[in-house]
Amino acid sequence: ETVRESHGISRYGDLKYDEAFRHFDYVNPDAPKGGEARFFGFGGFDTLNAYSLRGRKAAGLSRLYDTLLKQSNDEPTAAYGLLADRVRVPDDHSWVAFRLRPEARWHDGTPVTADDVVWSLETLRESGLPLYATYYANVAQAVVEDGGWVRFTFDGPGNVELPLILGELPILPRHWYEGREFEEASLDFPMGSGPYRVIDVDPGRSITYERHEDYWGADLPVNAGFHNFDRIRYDEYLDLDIAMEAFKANEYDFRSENNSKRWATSYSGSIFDDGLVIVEKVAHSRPQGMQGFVFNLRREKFADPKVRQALALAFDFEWANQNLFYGQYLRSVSYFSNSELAASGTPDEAERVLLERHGVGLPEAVFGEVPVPPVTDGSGNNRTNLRKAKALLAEAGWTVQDGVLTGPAGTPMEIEFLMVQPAFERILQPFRAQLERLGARLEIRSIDAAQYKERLDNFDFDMVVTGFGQSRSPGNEQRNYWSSAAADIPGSNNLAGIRSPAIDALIEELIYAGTRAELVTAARVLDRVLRHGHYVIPNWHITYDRVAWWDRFGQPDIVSDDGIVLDTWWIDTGRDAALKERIGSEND
Amino acid sequence: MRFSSHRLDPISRRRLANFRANRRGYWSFRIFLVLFAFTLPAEMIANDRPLAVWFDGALHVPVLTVYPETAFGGDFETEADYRDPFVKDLIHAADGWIIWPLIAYDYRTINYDLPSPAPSPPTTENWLGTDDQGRDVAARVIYAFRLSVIFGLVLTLVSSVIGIAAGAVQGYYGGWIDLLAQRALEVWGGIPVLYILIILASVIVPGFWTLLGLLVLFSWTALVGLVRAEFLRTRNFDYVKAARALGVTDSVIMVRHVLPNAMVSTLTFLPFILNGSITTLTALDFLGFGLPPGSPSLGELLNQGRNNLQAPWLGLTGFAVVALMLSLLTFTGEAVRDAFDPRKLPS
Amino acid sequence: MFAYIVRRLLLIAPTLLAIMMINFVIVQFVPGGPVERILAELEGTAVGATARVAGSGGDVQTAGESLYRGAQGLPDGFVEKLERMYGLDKPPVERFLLMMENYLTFDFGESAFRSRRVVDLIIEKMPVSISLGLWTTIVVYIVSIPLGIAKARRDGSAFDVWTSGTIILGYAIPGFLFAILLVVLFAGGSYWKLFPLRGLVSPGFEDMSTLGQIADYFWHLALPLTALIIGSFATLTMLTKNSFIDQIRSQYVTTARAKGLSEQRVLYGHVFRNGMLIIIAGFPGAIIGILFTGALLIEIIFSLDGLGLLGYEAAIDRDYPVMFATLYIFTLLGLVMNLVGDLMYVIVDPRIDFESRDVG
Amino acid sequence: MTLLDVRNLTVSFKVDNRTIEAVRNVNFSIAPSQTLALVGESGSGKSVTALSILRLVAAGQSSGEILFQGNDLAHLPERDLRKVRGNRISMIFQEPMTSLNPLHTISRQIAEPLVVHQGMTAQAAARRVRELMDLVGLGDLADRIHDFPHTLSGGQRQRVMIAMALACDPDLLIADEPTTALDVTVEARILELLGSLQRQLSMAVLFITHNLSIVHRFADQVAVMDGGRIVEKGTVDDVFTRPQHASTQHLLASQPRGRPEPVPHESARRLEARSLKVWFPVRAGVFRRAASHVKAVDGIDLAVRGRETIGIVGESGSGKSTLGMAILRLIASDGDIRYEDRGLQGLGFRDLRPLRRELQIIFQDPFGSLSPRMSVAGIIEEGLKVHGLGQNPAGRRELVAEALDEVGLEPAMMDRYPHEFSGGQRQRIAIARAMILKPRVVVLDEPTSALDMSVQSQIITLLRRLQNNHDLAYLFISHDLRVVRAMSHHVLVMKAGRVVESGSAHDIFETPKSAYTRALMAAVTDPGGTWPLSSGQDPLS
Ligand SMILES: Nc1ncnc2c1ncn2[C@@H]1O[C@H](COP(=O)(O)OP(=O)(O)OP(=O)(O)O)[C@@H](O)[C@H]1O
Ligand SMILES: Nc1ncnc2c1ncn2[C@@H]1O[C@H](COP(=O)(O)OP(=O)(O)OP(=O)(O)O)[C@@H](O)[C@H]1O
Ligand SMILES: [Mg+2]
Ligand SMILES: [Mg+2]
Repeated sequence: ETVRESHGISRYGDLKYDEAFRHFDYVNPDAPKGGEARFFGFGGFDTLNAYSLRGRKAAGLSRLYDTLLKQSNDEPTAAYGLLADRVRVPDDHSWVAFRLRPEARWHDGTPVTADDVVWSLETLRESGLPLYATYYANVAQAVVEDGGWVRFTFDGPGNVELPLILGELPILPRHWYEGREFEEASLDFPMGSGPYRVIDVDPGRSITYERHEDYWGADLPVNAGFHNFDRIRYDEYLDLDIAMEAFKANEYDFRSENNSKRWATSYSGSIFDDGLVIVEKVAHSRPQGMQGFVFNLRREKFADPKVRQALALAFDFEWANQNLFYGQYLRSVSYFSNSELAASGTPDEAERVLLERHGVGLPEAVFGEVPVPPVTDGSGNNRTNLRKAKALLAEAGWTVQDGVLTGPAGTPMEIEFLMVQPAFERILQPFRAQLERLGARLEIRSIDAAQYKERLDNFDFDMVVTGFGQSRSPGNEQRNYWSSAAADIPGSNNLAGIRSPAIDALIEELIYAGTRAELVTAARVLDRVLRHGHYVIPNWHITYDRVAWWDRFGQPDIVSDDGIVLDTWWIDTGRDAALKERIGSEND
Repeated sequence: MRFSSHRLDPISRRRLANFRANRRGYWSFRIFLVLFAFTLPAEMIANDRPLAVWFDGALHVPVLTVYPETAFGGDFETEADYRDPFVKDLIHAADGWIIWPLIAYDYRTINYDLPSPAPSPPTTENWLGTDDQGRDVAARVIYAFRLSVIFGLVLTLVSSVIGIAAGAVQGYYGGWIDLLAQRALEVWGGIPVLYILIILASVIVPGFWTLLGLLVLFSWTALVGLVRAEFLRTRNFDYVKAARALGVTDSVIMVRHVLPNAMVSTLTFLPFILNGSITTLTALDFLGFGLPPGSPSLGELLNQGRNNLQAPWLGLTGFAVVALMLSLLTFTGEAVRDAFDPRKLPS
Repeated sequence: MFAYIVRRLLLIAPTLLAIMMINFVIVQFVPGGPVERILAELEGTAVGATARVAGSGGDVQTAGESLYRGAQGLPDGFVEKLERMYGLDKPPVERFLLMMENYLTFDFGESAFRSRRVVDLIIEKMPVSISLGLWTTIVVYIVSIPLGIAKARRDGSAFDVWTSGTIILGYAIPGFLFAILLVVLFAGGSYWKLFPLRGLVSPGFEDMSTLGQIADYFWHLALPLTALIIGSFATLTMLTKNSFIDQIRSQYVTTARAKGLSEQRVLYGHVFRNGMLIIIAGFPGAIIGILFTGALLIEIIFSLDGLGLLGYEAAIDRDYPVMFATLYIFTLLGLVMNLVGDLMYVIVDPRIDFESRDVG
Repeated sequence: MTLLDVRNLTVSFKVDNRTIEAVRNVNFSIAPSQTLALVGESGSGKSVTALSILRLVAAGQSSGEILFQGNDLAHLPERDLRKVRGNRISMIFQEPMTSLNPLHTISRQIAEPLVVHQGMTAQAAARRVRELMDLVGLGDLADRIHDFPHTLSGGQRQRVMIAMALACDPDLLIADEPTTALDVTVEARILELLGSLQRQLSMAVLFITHNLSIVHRFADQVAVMDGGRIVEKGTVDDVFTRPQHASTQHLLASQPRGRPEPVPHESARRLEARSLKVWFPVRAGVFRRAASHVKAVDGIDLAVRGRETIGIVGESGSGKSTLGMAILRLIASDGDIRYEDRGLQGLGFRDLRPLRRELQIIFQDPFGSLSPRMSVAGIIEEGLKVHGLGQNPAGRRELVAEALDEVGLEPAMMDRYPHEFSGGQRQRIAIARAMILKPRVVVLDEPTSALDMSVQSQIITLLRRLQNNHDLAYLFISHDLRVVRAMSHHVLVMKAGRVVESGSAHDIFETPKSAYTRALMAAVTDPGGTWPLSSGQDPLS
């Protein structure tokens, strides 16, 4: 067995930064330290225990803890040593070992030990948030070895992702938890080894962190240019509109907008015009996955892909974008939007190979152009598409009888759209109106979260809107999204109820892809096949972050692929002073 | 409106005169009636179906009858969308004409041709602007007024009648009836309405009548306490004793002798209860257990106003309608109170 | 009367039990429970309890990374673990008996989601709720009753008309909209920044002088109270007015006038008590109502963490321990208040009793 | 020197688009120490005149001047007027039952003027309250001064009113029928008290009454009102001996006359009570437990036959009203009550209801017994409806009109509310309401106390006629012994809830046995000019 040892790992073996790197490209290594940054949190909190099931967690707690590795934000899926200085991975990926830096210290000055690492894993798996149990389910054993090494043995070879995920394991101080209930929500100031400490908490209202003066890792290359604020405060708001007002009132410094209407209408006024607040769209290349209206194929009426395609024609995205979203969104065409994993045009050679291998039972069309969602002129006059829809429906045996779209079996097309976010009502209403012209009835049902969850778990719905998130390197979760097996597991994410041997096979291809290129091909083919299935009516996504901040920050010249990394910003004393002066003069 | 007063008995005539003498209340009542009468046939006033269409030598009445688009030579067998330029063209091409209602939108018609993203401000097309779904606010207000008023009136009347009856019986008889009924009421009041709603919503789609029924079940208790208190007090009065001495039945004593005293507080509350029922509808909307999404309700309009502060016409319209309705009802209530006040003299 | 009070006190227990039982039974039928709720949260599909009232949320749902991570499903046995945690593995009857047993000794257990003792949670939220409830009640009563009386005296005058108009307009203003407007106008960054945006007191409250603390407290309360109060005058004022009009021309008022009493003394000394009965009838309910439910939206807007929010979230999030405990406490309180209210009747009007009238 | 000078006083009311001139152009004046009696038929405007002096008429329009010690009260600012009210001029209202604040204790009500006008401390006021109560003969209520008015008898309430009015030693006392609810002994005592106050403090009195013997004995001047006008004015002697105006003559001529017709032998026992008891608990303490009892009716036996009238007399507070109510089961009582051999005790409301038509009562407090929000027509008609009399609304209205006419009220008044009548008119409405049902037993609690002589005779004639025609049995409660004499066959004398003496009217009046009865009678037969007319016309002789 060959074992590779290095200062970092990536999923595909190649690292952008070599061993001697001094800092990440997207930081300013000379960033001045100091000042206070204020952010907002939503909904209040009642625990500082970031890892227990109970309680609402305060914002920013991850700053308290170091992980074994630190993610790099400008390459797909790579991480470099933080608590660990060396990583060893065998070729078959059947285990991973980390060597802890001897200088690593908890805030109380005691060293971070391998024992802490093992304890953290066990504890998190047992009593932490359930996601840790899932993440680390395949770790069979964790042992402390000589020389500060910790070795995690997996339950089988070939799991390329797992070493990276272990690198994300937060390391917790075992001695601190002695005599403390790990599962309890608690407002005790927790201890970690990270760059910040909690210094003040007003339960539910605000939390303040202070940069740890003696942070052991301050000079590490991975930390260079990071953690520049002396203090970071989060104020909690219970209302999003009020939070916006608070931002305008200079109650906090930075916000990132996720509502198109607010982005278009609220960011105006003198503070914006005079440049006191900087408003910017920052492009990023985070994969956006797929958000869409999902058909539940378990319902007879949606069994025919033609029907699904026809109904999708009734959704007029262009109109909605113009009139409801202020033109801010892009139509999602792919299940891997905003990434190289998205398929386009006709399959290339490699894709064709894969398709041929697994394409049995699929329509001939998958070898042709990949479908893109219909386009309209945005006038709201969707007749062309509706005509197409009508024709498609007729092909599938659905015709209008007494004004009602009726299927071959004589059943009317009545769709119940379950909705839990009220924000979607305005998007669904026009869709309903368009469907009506085809004779289909869409009934929008708005229910509460617990009930929604229960009905989703039992797949008891016609249509819902949901998002299928994707990372740069998709993997195991695809089974949960699209596999036939998942279609039968209550609570799985295969909401559409996709049951396709071809898709099942492509998922395996994807998970076991050996190289990045293989992965990309597999993903593209999967994308192709999924899109040909018309399982969802694709929604939209956005490829930039809508951000605004009070003009007191300095930021690195390069924005990472993931967009803004706030921990690399710093207070620019010159700007800060100027800002204060201008605010002062503005108030007179 | 003229009330024919000569057939009334003198005391009713006197009450009517008192009612009219409160000019504010009298006018409020008339205006309210006019508004209500105006919104009752909302379909005739605000609708996306024309009142009449002349096509191919025949008169079509889309407000009343459903014509498929194919009837005008279009594509779809479903009802024609007369606002669609394509359909309009078809009709005009056949030398036809269209007569629209006052407002060419109904409460769920979306104006696809918005000057700016929804909610868009008032224009000559959308007099009160559109809401955040591109629907005409004026049309929605008309429908919402009708819906809210009918909902409110029915709820108020039914629950007041039940509430007053319950309060009256308890207060008048006292003793174990009162003791046990009060406890039953406390238990009833402890039922988690929200959960009942959730359960209900999981079984059926709550609509106008189900919500109305459900709210009646739980809102009638509002007046019980008040009425009971008044009855507890008034039952001791000499004239009640006198009525008993006459052999008047309990129910008549309650209605004719005691109730008028309790009426003051009841009448005061009615407009507020009515408005409260509208607020309740809003609250249900908040929770997502209100009327089906898309229904026109004043609560929904207010909620939109709150979510779209940048579009003040939403909140303002909602507020104006509620304020108007409430003022009219309160002033009417005062006039009714005057009418039944024996010491009030028509001046 | 003594017998009556005893009877009432004895009936409190079965009433309370019945309420708890009904609630418990109903809860069994509610779709979705704490387990579903917490699962939804873990998987990122949850929408906060206040989503519908707390301003427009995002219109893109894919949050990327975190959702992706959650998408791998849950570990085996996790749901069972949750059920054990919430005691849902036991049969309902046993659960109910256990709960009631604990409640009898005022042991209310812990919140399902917060691992805090319910009592602590309630106590923690009390300052906000009491602040809002108390001051609103005080202001409303202080203003509405004299105003109502003044209106009764000058029934039909210009004063009567414009005050009616004003309070009704106030009532018609939806509190939540008004609250936001207040924030935008007087606390936000767009117009005047005169008041704080959120919370009950400033940071560093402990270090202020007493006077400073009081000022700071009311400075924070100014906006939420305004929003709460604006709509609250109407009912009480109109009720006072109408009750007074009803009394003001009684014979005994003429007697009082003939004694040479000042108008104030006639109104407050003589008419007041006769007209007050109804107002007292609404009193206990008002207190409980304001304490418990009145202020959800205001609490959210001003980021005041009070009982309104607690109760609402408990209901929506199916936090049954909190729900039942608050129900128990407030029902108990309510039942006692009802009794107090009834006794007040007798104190106000000694002619009142609760006996049955079995004579002819 | 005049104390009060009323000039051109006119008061009108608007009812149903018509204007009623209750007082027209009235002029009179009173000097200090003087007593002016205002007499006149019921409804002639006496009370309205009295109320107008202190501007207490709420609903009416008034004009004219009211000069009091040189100030025009009609135009005085409220603030100054207040200093006059209850202090310089105080008032005893006609209807004591409804004039007290039901929710204030009697001590508080009496003390109030003292506190307001004389700034007395609580203790001083309390002392004075006891003093005043003693003065008006309420000494035995000393331990009940914290009671509320509804626990007092009619006469007791009236005396509370009087005590209240006298509290500040006013310069002018307006007394509107101040003794209607008082027995003769107490009445004499009150008049004596007023007389002595007049002498000591030179208090003037405007005395409104229909009791001409009081006028004769007590007043200096008399003014006779009719239809809102003062038709005759002068010294008592002048007016009484040489009445000029027809209505004065009519007033003076009217006396209850005659004796009841004897009860036929075959007449059966109609209503009977045996050892009837009503004890009111006196509540005390936080839990308001019954600490002791007021034995209002304490074991009374009584029986009345058809066509028989039993007069019930006794001092104020002796339990007469309570007895009347209890016997009709309007308040709970112990003991046996039989109506034509049916036991009434224990009958449920349903079984009692058909009997109600036959068992009627006229309450001592007519105002309180009329529903304020019903028209008079509605009130009188109600019994008809309940018992299915009168075929249709029109027919019933006819019957109501007839009944009103019989008690001397214009049928046109039937669409008014009760508060728009004079005291005497309301009393007659109450009579009409009871009598319209043609009952078989009627309890009449002071049915004529507010009526002037002429109306009184009219009512008595009516009652007698109805009794004979319809075979009625009456329980007649009254302080007015002449009326009792004129009506009753049998008399029951009550004291402190017990019967002290009972017997035929003749025996009781002619040869009273107990000292108590004699004392009651003595006041009547006092030769000191109780009767205005020559002894030859004394109905008692
Ligand atoms: N509800 C009550 N509670 C307590 N005591 C009462 C109550 N009603 C009457 N009394 C008392 O009972 C006694 C008898 O009262 P009642 O009214 O029968 O007297 P009355 O003979 O009618 O006197 P009057 O001639 O003054 O009307 C009085 O002392 C009175 O104070
Ligand atoms: N509020 C009112 N509205 C209308 N009419 C009234 C009102 N008050 C009194 N009246 C009428 O005014 C007239 C005079 O009433 P007033 O009370 O002065 O009579 P009175 O002389 O005191 O009679 P009594 O001896 O019966 O008390 C009566 O005819 C009565 O009906
Ligand atoms: Mg009079
Ligand atoms: Mg009496």
